[in-house]
Amino acid sequence: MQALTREVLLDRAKALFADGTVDRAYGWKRGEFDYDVTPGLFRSVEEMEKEFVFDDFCGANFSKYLVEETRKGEGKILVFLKPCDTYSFNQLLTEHRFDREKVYAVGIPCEGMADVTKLKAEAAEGIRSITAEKEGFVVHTLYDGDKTVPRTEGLSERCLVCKSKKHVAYDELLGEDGEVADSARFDEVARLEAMNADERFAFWQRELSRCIRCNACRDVCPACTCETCVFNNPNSGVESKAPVTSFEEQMFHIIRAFHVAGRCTDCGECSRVCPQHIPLHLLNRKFIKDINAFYGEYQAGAEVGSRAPLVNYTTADLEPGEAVQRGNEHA
Amino acid sequence: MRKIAVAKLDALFAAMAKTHTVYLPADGADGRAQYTRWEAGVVYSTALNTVRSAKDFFFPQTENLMDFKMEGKSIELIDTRDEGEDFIVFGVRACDVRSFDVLDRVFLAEPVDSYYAARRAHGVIFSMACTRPAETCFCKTFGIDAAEPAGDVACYIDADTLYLDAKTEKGEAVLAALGLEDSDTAAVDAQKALIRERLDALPLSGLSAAAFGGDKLDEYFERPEWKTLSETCLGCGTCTFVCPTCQCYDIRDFKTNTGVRRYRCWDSCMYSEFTKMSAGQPRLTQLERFRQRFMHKLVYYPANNDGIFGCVGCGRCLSRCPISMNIVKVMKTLGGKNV
Amino acid sequence: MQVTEYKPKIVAFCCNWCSYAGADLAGNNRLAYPAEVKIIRVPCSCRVNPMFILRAFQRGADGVIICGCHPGDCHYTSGNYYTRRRMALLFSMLNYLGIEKERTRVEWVSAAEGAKFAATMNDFVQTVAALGENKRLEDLRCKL
Amino acid sequence: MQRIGVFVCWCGSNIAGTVDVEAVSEALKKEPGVVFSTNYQYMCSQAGQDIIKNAIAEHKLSGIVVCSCSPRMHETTFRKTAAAAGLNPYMVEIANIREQCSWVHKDKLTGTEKAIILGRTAIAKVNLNAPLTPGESPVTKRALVIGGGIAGIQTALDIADAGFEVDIVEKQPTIGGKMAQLDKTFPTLDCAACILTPKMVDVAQHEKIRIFSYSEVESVSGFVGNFTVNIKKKARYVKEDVCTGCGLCTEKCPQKNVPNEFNLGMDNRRAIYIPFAQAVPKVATIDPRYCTMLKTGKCGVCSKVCTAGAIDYKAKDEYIEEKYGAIVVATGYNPISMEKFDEFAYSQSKDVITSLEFERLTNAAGPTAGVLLRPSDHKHPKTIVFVQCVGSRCSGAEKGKEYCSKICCMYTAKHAMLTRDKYPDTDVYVFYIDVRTPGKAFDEFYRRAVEEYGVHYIKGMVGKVSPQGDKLMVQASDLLANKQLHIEADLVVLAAAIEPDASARPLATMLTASMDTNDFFTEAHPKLRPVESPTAGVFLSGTCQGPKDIPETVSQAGAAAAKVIGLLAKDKLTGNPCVAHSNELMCNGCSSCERVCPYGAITYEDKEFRMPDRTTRMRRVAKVNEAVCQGCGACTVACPSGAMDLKGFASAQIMAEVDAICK
Repeated sequence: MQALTREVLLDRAKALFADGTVDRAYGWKRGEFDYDVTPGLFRSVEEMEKEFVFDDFCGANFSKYLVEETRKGEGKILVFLKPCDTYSFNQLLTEHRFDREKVYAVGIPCEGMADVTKLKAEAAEGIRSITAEKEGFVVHTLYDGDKTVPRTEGLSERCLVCKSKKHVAYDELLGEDGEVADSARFDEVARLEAMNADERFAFWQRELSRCIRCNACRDVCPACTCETCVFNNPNSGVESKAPVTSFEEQMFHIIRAFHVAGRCTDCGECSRVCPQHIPLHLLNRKFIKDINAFYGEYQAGAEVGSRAPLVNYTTADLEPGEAVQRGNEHA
Repeated sequence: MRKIAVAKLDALFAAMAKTHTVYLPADGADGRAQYTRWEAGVVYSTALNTVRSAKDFFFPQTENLMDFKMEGKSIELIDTRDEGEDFIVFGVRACDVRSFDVLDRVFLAEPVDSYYAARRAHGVIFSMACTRPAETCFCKTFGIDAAEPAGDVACYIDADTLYLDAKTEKGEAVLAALGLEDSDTAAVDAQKALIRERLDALPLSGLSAAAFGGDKLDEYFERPEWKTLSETCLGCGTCTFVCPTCQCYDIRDFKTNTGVRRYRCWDSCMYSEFTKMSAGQPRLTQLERFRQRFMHKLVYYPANNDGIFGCVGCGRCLSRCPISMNIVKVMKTLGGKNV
Repeated sequence: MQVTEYKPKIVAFCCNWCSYAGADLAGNNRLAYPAEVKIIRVPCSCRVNPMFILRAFQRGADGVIICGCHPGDCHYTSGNYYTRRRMALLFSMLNYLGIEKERTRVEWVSAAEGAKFAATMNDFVQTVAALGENKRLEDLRCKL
Repeated sequence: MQRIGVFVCWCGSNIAGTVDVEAVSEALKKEPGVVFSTNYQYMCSQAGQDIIKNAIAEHKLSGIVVCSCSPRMHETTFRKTAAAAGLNPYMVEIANIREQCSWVHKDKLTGTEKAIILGRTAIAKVNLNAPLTPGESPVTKRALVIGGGIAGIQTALDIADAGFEVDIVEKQPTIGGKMAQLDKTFPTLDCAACILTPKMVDVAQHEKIRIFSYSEVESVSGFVGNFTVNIKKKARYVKEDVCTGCGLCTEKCPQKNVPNEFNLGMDNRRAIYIPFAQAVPKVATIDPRYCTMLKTGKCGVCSKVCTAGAIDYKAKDEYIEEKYGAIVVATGYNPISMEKFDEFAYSQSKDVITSLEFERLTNAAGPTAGVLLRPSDHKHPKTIVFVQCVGSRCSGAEKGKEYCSKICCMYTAKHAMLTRDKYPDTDVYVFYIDVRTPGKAFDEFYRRAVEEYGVHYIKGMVGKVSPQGDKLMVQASDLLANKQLHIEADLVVLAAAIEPDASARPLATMLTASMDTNDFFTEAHPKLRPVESPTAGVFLSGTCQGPKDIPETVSQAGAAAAKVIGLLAKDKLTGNPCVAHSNELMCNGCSSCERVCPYGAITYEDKEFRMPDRTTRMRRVAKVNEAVCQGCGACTVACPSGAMDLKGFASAQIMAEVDAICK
């Protein structure tokens, strides 16, 4: 259950359309079922009244859409930003990827978003509807009656280890702002670090071998906004449309993670959208964990204009050999 | 019709494996079903469907076509096709079985794709009826009966028995060799009735494709709704790659240490780099690319293939699309009340 | 059956100003190191893209070493500092993926350190040889 | 497809002894693109070069690979050879089969195999080479010197003497800097003013030098040879060209209580003032913070007494835009604030002073006319304690600086010696951590202070200074005697650390010149290019680069001038063609490249692009200034999209080399 209802957001959007502050709005659109909410661009209050929703299935982060959309038209775009979305928003601003003046950002609190795959797995196939109740998500199944999934089991992994309920960017805030959380998000990385190299290799082979190179992780990633991705560029030497060999699977994911290292806000969209459920966030979080350990705590997107760790240095930085050693040790 | 106790499935697979390589859905490390090569210990998954479709068996994501070996300044061509082995794909759902027809009409039409044809000739399909279709299923929309799956052998599982019904000579030949017990059809008939009842009760059971078809190009091509439908499309290839009927591929060369390996791999019309050629990509915007995919399933494919739709209603794109956009939403938006 | 001694393939990226000159000095002083080491000259160690390193492994390298000026002595003042961060993170990631950490190395070798260059290469080749062939980051197509 | 020629050198037996050169040239003949391959005894000899030239002509070669010694040895030679035969010199690649092959391997089979691979690698690279032409840019033959202290003065004079125009920008009303405030200079004890002021006059009279005093640099654009600088001339409310410097106004001004910064606030000046008698330019300046006329509109005394009619209360800041070929930073230093060092009671007692204040107290032109009197009661101090390293060599740097300020040991010895010389009845103590006196005649100087003048040098730090009545109780430890000392002092002099002037940081940003963590400018190379900043065309003079004394400053100033002269003597600058290049179609404008560029060679512009769907849109894209880029390649890796590449060391070329090696 979210702290704010659809109506609160809708009323605010109506007012912003009405007073001319914005002429279009990014919001979540009702789907076919309860859970398949689509991110959408609304051009009028009427459209919003008809299709806008806000509930536990509104995980999509709109920040990346702003890169293209702000280049169109003169008016401002309303965008609803959950706390984690604001980090992506700032990071894109740091990289000059969109014009802040073209956006009206409304921060909204977030109580965590559901992971549909988990709900489906918990409740077997055949979902008639899902309702969010106090005790958790109640899944009304087609064949097995109602099943209740406790909220802590039905939320997305990224929400269970939410790093911040604080908004770091907005023009106005609806509801209460939260705090940066003391998150357990690196526990899983540490678990992997504790394994020996063979185990880690086996783990990643198992995970990455499922990759079908659909590029969903990249295409949804708010840090991956390259005009032309190296994996699409025939002259880059790494272009490929399919993971032909296990090397290409590794290459794609290593380079993608490296390219967003220090820029990744850990929004978790990559893992959310992976059709093969590869825990891609564990790659990004490894970089974040290392950066924090080697170069001091750094949260991408926490402030606009900050210098990312990979375009920075100190004369006393640790040596690569030491880094690998320490990467093993924090386990 | 033949039968075998579910408890003896392993023995059945072992018997099949004597003459064929056997693939069946099994739950992977991530808890989701994928087609897996059977060997002792691999357990048949009762999951409704696999994440990836069964088209992989005939049209794999990558396939080597030939090698060029270069020595100094000379070039030698090497055919890399292997003989292939007979194989059984067990547990294919009705929707995926239909997808083979959709692919056949493309790859087996003249000029025949010999790589595809070879795989097809080696494969035996054991389909499986769907006793628990999901809310995302809409095979009925395209005239598929999940209670009566096609294939070489149609299978049904009730509480503790697997029923096998040969549908083709190929299927009969395989079954005959397995020496199974004969069975009457009573249990299967009862299950078919139950399945049909359940199919009718699905949320998408009323979805109709009547508003679409080969003659609808003019009606839909310029529709303004394409803009809003495609606006937040990420342009990834998820829908394409999990789709059992998407058949586009790109032919590429990989520089090896001694020459070049020519292979083909799936491509997606959703990609901005779709089969990029010297002339560039003909569909310049995501709107055009998005439209292409759905128009192809609902209009272009039927136009060229006796009215058969290019979608089989398996529902994979409904559950996998990162932004939850899918063919059902497209059909409903464009078709309005007629859908 | 003929038994051939396993010889690892080693790619060494050397910056033009220090390490490449260090390698030259090793040559001037006739300080031997294994022929498996092949050097690629780059203007600065910061020119080395992680993609080059992965490319080397893909193509059959068993070890990749990057040599640059000592921190503080970079011809371009700061290049090797960036190298140090990039490679620290990259190597840590490779290790996290279960790829043998001994296959990658960064070493600072000045133009005066011919002996260090030769010693480093001897040691690196020995270390990589002990690991055997690179299997975890190879692309079998390349060995066709 | 290239037409490549391969030339394998024997280097006598240097290569041919361990490498079968014939086999190498034969093997390389089979490589793609190779149309000619040969070997010869000495490729670098005239005859060898002729083989190359002839082959280029005969086989219409588009690229050549020379398998020979290190490119560090003969790359230039063979590039010239190629150029002489009409081939672009950057179509030459060297396979180093001597230093990195024949000299380090003994077995001929091994050596030959490796030489073939190295040759193949160079061929793979040259297959992707493109002809490169170094860029040229004109040079504006004028230099800007920022800062008019001894460093700036010396640099300006040297440049001007070589015949080039120089402008000096000085933020104070006069040039002269810190040296003008000093009394005597170590180790020769000549009077600072006596040696500095003639130079100031030289500057003023030099026909090639313009002084923009009371001025600051507002903005800098452009690059080496072509800087455009905007200079703000602050309103001084006195017409510079009219004022005769008679000084009458500075005597008549009724606003008498303005702390005199030249004497470090130890006496007062008027609201209209000339900093000191030998100021250059010798022109009065009105301090708007204190001038009654400017503040209230009532007064006008100076205007009335000025017979020249130089006063202009309505003056405004003026902005001047000028072009320069080179910029010299000479922004100097300041003693650090003593705020954080309250244990020395600097803020509690007037008789705790800094060394620079001590200079003024002993200077004949200072507040006491050179007589050493305590600031509090104007009595002769009988016991003086000098404390060294106040704020220097601090670990952790929370309070002070980690570095050694370098000049304090010597000036403290000077102060101690001069005090004992003039006032032999004075007890002088110097507390030190170490006495550092490397320098010509420096240690002798210090020893004279100890041995001839009887200064008490005590190894140890002062822990606390507490004012008690008219005395200063100094608590200190003597580390050598291992005992605590309590000294009743009349005057305590603190050798405050020095730090770069506060104006340096914003200036560095304007110049895209890098700084270290202490805000000293970074040199292009600590050993080999100590007076150049990494930013081409920006040079460093004096203490802006690090603490140094006057002789060192003057030598560095001269060195910087020599570099500037070398630059300005050229009509055109020829760049290194192996520079970064951004493919603007792929550039995201994200600024990653700019952030890692040590030279500030990357800027951004908004550019309109035609999109695939035939619409247009504005995008921010990176632009590399080829005259400034030095070709390190840091940007190419920082760039996630691969838009940034390096000519001559392109990603595709390096990957081709990797492929060739791993084959």
